[in-house]
Order: sequence, then structure tokens, then C-alpha cells
Amino acid sequence: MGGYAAFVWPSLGLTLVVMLGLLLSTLRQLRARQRRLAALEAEGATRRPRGGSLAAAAPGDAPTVTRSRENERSEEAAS
Amino acid sequence: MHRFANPARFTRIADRVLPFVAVATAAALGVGFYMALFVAPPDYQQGESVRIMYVHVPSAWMAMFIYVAIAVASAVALIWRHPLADLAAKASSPIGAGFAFLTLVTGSLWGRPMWGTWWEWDGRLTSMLILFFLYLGHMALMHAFDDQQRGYRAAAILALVGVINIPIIKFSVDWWATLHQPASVFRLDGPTIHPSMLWPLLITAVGFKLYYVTVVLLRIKSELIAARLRALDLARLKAS
Amino acid sequence: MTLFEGRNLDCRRGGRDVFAGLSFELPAGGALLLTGANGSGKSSLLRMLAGLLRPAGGAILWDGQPVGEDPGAHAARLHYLGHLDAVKPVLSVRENLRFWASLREGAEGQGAEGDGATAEDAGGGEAVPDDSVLGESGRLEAALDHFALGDLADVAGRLLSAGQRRRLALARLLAQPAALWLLDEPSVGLDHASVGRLAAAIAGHRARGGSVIVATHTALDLPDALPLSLDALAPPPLPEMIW
Amino acid sequence: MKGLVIVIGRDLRLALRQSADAWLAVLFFVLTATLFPFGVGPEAATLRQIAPGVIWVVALLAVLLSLERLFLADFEDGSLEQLLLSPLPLEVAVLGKVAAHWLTTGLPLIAAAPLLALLFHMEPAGLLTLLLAMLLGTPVLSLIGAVGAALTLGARRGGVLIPLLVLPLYIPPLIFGVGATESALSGLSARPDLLLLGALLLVMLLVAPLAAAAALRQALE
Repeated sequence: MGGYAAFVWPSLGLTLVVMLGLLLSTLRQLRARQRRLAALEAEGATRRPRGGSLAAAAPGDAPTVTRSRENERSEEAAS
Repeated sequence: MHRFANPARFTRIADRVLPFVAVATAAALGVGFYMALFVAPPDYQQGESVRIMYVHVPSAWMAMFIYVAIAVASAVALIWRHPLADLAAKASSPIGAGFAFLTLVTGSLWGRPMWGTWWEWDGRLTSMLILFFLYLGHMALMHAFDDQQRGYRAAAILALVGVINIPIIKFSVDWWATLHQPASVFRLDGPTIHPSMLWPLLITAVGFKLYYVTVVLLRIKSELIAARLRALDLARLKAS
Repeated sequence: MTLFEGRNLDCRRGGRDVFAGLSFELPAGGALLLTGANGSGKSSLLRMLAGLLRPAGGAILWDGQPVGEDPGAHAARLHYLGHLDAVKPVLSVRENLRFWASLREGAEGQGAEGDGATAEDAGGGEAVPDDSVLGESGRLEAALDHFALGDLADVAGRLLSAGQRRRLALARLLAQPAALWLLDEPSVGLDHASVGRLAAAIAGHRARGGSVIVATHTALDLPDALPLSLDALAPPPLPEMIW
Repeated sequence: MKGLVIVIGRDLRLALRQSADAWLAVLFFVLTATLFPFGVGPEAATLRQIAPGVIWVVALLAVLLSLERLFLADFEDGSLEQLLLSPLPLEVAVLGKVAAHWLTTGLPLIAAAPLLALLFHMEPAGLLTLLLAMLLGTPVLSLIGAVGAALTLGARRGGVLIPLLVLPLYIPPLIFGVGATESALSGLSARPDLLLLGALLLVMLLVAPLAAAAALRQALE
């Protein structure tokens, strides 16, 4: 590496470490969430037929994703 | 517009696409890195150290590209209230911050033999440092609210303000750097690019972009499950 | 004849469906009395009708036009009284009121000329100042007097009691006319006499053709108010699943 | 226009009745700047060289310090939702509040700047340019700061978050502001820097009220 090995290899190495690290942490979080979801759904207390009589105009095809931070934090702490 | 808003459909499409993208990412990065390390010729001025360019320059491109992508997603989220756009913005900023960080560190590692210092207040590196701070602000604001919906909105507005400011920052930093810098300093830049260097660079860049697609799809999927978990938690809370 | 209308309104807050499929119609001079348990969404509905909160579904119409098309015009025609009094501690009572009134000058509410009914018919108690006779400052003083704040006009906001601050917030309703009043628990902290003054102010407003929507737990004298209970509109115990 | 004046007048009156807040920024400005001679030594040549940069950086931090209270009191006591529901467009109300903020923060800083120039042995030749640059630059600081203050309303640790959001965006006015002063001191024309600062002010006059108003709307939802 013409005397530059000490700079070239760390550059590539660090790039790989950061990219793989981000990928692995994403996968780990995804797996943890999938496991929790599976557990909850196995528990059975999941869903009820949608569109109750009062909610006649239930927003069926445009679901809104909403969330609250507290849950997320506790869940991240759990994972 | 809301055709892909259905989370089940999104997950289905993502699951179908992901294996191909992942394989393509691995292939492009493998070939790109191999060419960068062993095939590309050394630069006549910078010698072997030019190999750092093959990770430094694509990282810089990605850091800029992802911020623009976040701004586009933010605009979509604010105008059409498309829920997936919010998730895409949230999923993207850690990846962008990662690439900005890599640009800075590889720039420093490249600059050490070229400039003789670990850090030079060079216009490009300084702009990248500011971009890195913008990413950190975006991530911090995203997580600063008890109501995640507010985090999405606030971060989206910040991203749009940021994307308007980036050209201004870039211009002002270049203006400042030319005032304060002797012209003799090396610029961390693709030197006059010869095809034998261009190919490895392009292949690595494609690999980086595919990597982004892979990870962002996985992260959006993960966020969707998190949203579902929260809805279930809330339901149990209400039932009890 | 319907002036203000909500159709199939859905409300979602913090990932939870608060109410769904809410509809109402309100004629000029009409009153709507919102009732419901804590958390049934009375405040959210009022914020939605004011334009502070975007409905998750449904439409809000004024004179047949969706209010979202011109939020500025909608804001100009309404008074919203929330839980907070918007009283600045370092400004005097009169200065506080004058600021909010002066922001509305020139943007007169359309409710001033009503259909038919006269103030004497419905007013009952104290007479409410007639806009056409009084100038801007006269109306301001009359608003202060109506809520018995005349003697406190030069007192700084920080010295007011909770009830007095509430009365100052209520005086905003009279200081400048607006066709629609949206009142969220307007009688909180008020003594018996002040509740009577509030009822008289609402009656006068309605007599002049104004409409009012009130959410309250306490008894408030509102003749022929249409009741609207939000309890029946609560969605099933499990919220709509995301998918 | 009339609404703008009303909002400015009200905020000015509020600021004057609580004048301690307004003094705080100027006090911070002068106090922080006097730390530098202890840090770098009292040699006149050194101080002269760093004077424009120190004055600008410290001014920027002083403005930063004052940002949190820009919307917070109005947010907490319900005035902000009344302002949003007034016939006045929220963007205009924001502009009025920013103008009042500048009058009570930026303008006193400009008034105090000659004192610092004196303490740092700055050449009198640069003083006029410094003041002119601050006249163009401090409104930019208030405008950008308003966006940050509006975005962090209701956030956890809002006050700590504002610097993280706002400081990167403060770099262009800092560069042009210092650039103008240094050009004047070294006998060059300060015109390009001042023009750029003016252009930045125009852009921010357009962008910041829009962004801040959008941020306030979502904060009140």
C-alpha cells in the first residue's frame, strides 16, 4: 500500500464496521419487535371485527400510523 | 397516493424486494471494494492513499443524497399526510448520519498523509461536519416528544428548513474557506478521474445506494411493527 | 336553516380513537350543549371546530362551505374559549382585553345581523351592548362592565383571582363580535352571579343571530339548546387496528 | 400591517414591563466577551485580531440564550392559540413577535458592541462596518431562532434542543458578519459580505415566518 496502509485499511475497515453495525442493529430491533408481536398475537387479545356500527365511516383504506413515545421507550429498553 | 399506505401491502412488497436488493448490495459492495483495493491504479500524486477515495466520496454522496431524500419524504408527509413518508424520514436519518460520520473519519484518515494534520478546515469537510450536526438535530427532534406524531411533524419542518439552508451553508463555508486557506492544500476530491478509477468508484457508489435501500426498507418494516405494538399496548391499557 | 355543520367527524389523539362518526347541525342563533364523560372528546371537538385540530375524517361546513378552505375567514368569525385564559400577568385588565379586541378590529363577525329574534325576547337578564350604537372603546368598556370588571380595569393581570381571570377571558367574547362562540367549560371558577352574566351574554349573542357551542359539566341556563352527548359516540373499546 | 404593529407593540410592552429579561442578553454578551482576555492573554495585538470573531460569536450565543422565551410564555398561557385563531395570519403574528424580539435583544447588542470593540482594541475603521453588519445579521439570528424555538415547544428538554437545531444554521450569518468586519479592518471592501448578509436576511424574512408558523400550528394541534 505504498506506506499508506495505516490509513487505507482503517478507512475501509471502519466503513464496513459502521455499515454492518447499522444493519445488524436494525435487524436485531426488527427481530425483537417481531417476536413481541408474535407473542402478543398468540396471547389472543388482539383484534375485534373492525368497523363497529357507530363508526360507520371507519377509515378503512387510509390507516394512520400513530404512536406514543412511552411505549417505544419501554420497548427499546426491553430489546 | 395512499396506495402504499396500507402497511400490510408495504410489508408484502418489501419482503418480496428485499432479498434481491440485499444480494445486489453484497455483490456491488464486494466487487467495488475489491476493485478499489486491488484493481484501481494508484494516483500519480497521492499514491496508494487515493484508495480511501472509494469509500470517502460515495459516503459523502450518500450523506447528501439521504438528506435530500428526507426532505422529499418530509414534504410528502406534510402535504399529503402520508404515514409511510414519516416512517421513511425517521428511518433514514440515522443512516445519513452514519454516512456523514464515515465521510468525516475517512476524510481525516485521507487528510493525515496528504495535509500532515488530522483535521483541516477544508470547505468540503467543514460543510460535511455541519451536515452531520443537522442530522443529529433531526434525530434529536424526532425523539423529543411524548407524542410521536408531533416528532414526525416537527422533524419534517426542520428537514425542509435544513434543505433550504444547505446550499446557503455550503456557499458560505466555501466563501470562508477560500478566504482563509492557502491554495496549495490538497482538496479531498476525485482527482481528474481516469476510467480505471471511475469504475470502482461508480460500483461502490451503487453498492452504497443499494445498502441504503436495504436498510431503510428493514427499518420502515420495523417501525410499522412498532406502531402495531403500540396500538396493541394501548388497546390493552384501555381494556384493563 | 343550517349554518354550521359537522358531518361524520372522526377524532384520533395520540394513537387512540376518541370519537367517530359525529354529526351535528346548528342554525343561526342556535346552541349546542356538549356532554360526555371525561376523555370523551369534548375539548377535542371544540378545538377541531375552531380549526386548531384537523379531523381524522369527516367535514366541517359553514354555510355549506368547508371551513378548511379558508381558515383565516373561519378564525375571524369565531371566538374560542379554551381551558387557558390567555391573560398576561404584566398587562392590566383593560390592556389585556384591548390587545385581543384590536386584533379583530375591521374583521367584523357576520353574526351581528340575525334572523328575526330580538334582544328583548331572549335576553332576559342584563342587556348586552348593541354593537351598532357603541364604538370600539365603548364596546370594550361595556364588555368589562358586563362581567363586573369595570373596577378592576387598571389592575395588573397577575393580581387577578382565577375567577376574575376567567371573566376577563369571557369579556373577549363581547369586546368584538363573532358569529360563532366555542366555549370549553366557560363557567369553571365562576361564582353564581358570574354564571348568570355568562348565560345573559350567551342569550344576547343568540338573540343577535349568533351561534354557540358549549361544553360544560355545570348547569348553565341555555334555552332550547340541542344536546349532543359524546358518550354514545365513543368507538368500541379496542381502537381501530392499524392493519 | 396594522396587526403587525399591534403584535410588536404588545410584545414590546411585555418586554419592557419585565425588563430584567432584556438586560440579561446584553449582560451575557459583555460578560462572556470579557472572559476572552483571560483566556488568550491581554496583548492588544491578539485581542485586536480576534475582536470581530469574538463579538459575533458572543452575540450569537446571547441571542441563543434569549430564544426559549420567544414563544414559551404565550404557549403556556393560551395566548398562542388565541393568536392562531385571530384574523391576523399566523405568519404575520410570528413576524411581529420576531421583530419585537430583535428590538429587545438584537438592538441592545448592537448598542453594546462599541463597548466591546473598545475593550478589544479594535481599529475604529472597522466599527461602522461591524455595526452595519450586525444591523443586517442580528435579525437573521432572531428569524432562524424563531423556527428553532417554535419547533421545540412542548418538547422534552426543549431548551437544550434549541442550540442543536439552531447553531448549524447560524454559521452563514456568522461567516458573512465576521467577513464584512475583517474586510473593512484590512482595508478591503466590505460590500460583498454585506450584500450577502442582506440577501440572507431577505431569504430568511420569507422562509422563517412560514416555517415557524407551521411549527406553531403543529405544536398547538
